[in-house]
Amino acid sequence: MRSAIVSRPLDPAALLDEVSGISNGASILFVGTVRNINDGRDVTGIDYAAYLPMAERELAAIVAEATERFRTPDIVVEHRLGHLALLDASVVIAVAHPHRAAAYDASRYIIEELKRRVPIWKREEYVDGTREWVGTAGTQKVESRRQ
Amino acid sequence: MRSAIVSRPLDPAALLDEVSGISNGASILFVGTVRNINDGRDVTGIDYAAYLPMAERELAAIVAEATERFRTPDIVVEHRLGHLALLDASVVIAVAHPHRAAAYDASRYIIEELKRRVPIWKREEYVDGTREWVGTAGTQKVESRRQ
Amino acid sequence: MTITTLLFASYADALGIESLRLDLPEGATVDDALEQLRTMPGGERLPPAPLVAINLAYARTDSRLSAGDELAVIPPVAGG
Amino acid sequence: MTITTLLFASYADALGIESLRLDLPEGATVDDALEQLRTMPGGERLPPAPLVAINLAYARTDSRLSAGDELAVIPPVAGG
Repeated sequence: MRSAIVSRPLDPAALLDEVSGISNGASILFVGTVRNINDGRDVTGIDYAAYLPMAERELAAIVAEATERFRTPDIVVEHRLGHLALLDASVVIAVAHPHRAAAYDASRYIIEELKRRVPIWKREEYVDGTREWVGTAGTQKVESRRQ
Repeated sequence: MRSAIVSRPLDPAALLDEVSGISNGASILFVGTVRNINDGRDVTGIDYAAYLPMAERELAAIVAEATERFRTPDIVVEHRLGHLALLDASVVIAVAHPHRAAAYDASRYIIEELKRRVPIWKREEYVDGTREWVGTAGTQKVESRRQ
Repeated sequence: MTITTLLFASYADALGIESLRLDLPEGATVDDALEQLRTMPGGERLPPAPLVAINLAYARTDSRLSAGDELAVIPPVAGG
Repeated sequence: MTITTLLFASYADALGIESLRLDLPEGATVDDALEQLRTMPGGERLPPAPLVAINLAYARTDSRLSAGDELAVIPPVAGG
């Protein structure tokens, strides 16, 4: 069981190796990547920012919950911060379990809770050069006073 | 969209790369591996056998169904045959999709249908040196006339 | 007419054979073929209603066979 | 008493600041702190009931603050 918020590229295959073991029959890897369209707008990249100590704490709590709820210690989650280009992985969730149903459920639990609770934000960059913070309730068009 | 039944080691990371693309926000990799205990017995390895032309056909049909049902062409499935040791991957399912919910659902659909329909069988080897074909309705203790 | 019959995994072990030709009367069904298999040594180990496929597609056991068909008798599958 | 207040993402952009100290009367609540933030330039852009955390844990806006607390005003999260 491990979670981390990092500023380097993620390595999905390494996380898959980290959770695999002879008592596990199923491994699920979730990889979230930067895609070129969101809400109909052409995206060229994303900056991820976090309230780091709280994000680390919430993410660790979610992984601990999943470990207990789905009865496997073999869970590793990493989320990346900073500037990501198209195709870059922003989050990787690796879960291994003796049985596949619990592996899928644990993986899904973690990504849903992560998106609900972990204080991380993303600012999308668009082809026209503009940037906007994205919220779960749609893009927030807050005019910046710092520009 | 691609599926294959092969007799070489599987490469999960390569399949993940194969499905990823800039229009996909989520990739799910399912890896089924040989584990050391099944139905309470100590397993040391598994031989996988298939009715190859039909297995290829059923697997291709399942992938085509998933492609249509979950609206993504980015699905690759490989199943391995022959002798597998503990930790070896027997099946890898890679799915990428703009949205994570459909990616999870497609992955799950494929493994469940594969286990239900694709004519592949496995003979487990146990620590005491015995071997038995395993069925979904429990191990079939058929005495071999060929031994 | 003659059909090819394939046996796999535990069924192949039970009958000691993986492939054989069966001679059946015209209009014979899968059930007729299974009945013939059950008269062979080990054939009594086949279940009452096994899964079958004709020419690579799952079929019912009351399906009619044609000359040259490939009939596969399929044990419970266990892929994945 | 003095507390530290942290702003992030769109909220930090709105007020033009990421971290500030607020002086509040003893017994003040998160709502009192938010009211003070709203008097600052750009503070009117904060929503009526934003998510908040006290000392790294989500809290209600009627929670009482203590001297030295770290209050974070948290925009809708968008990780993953």
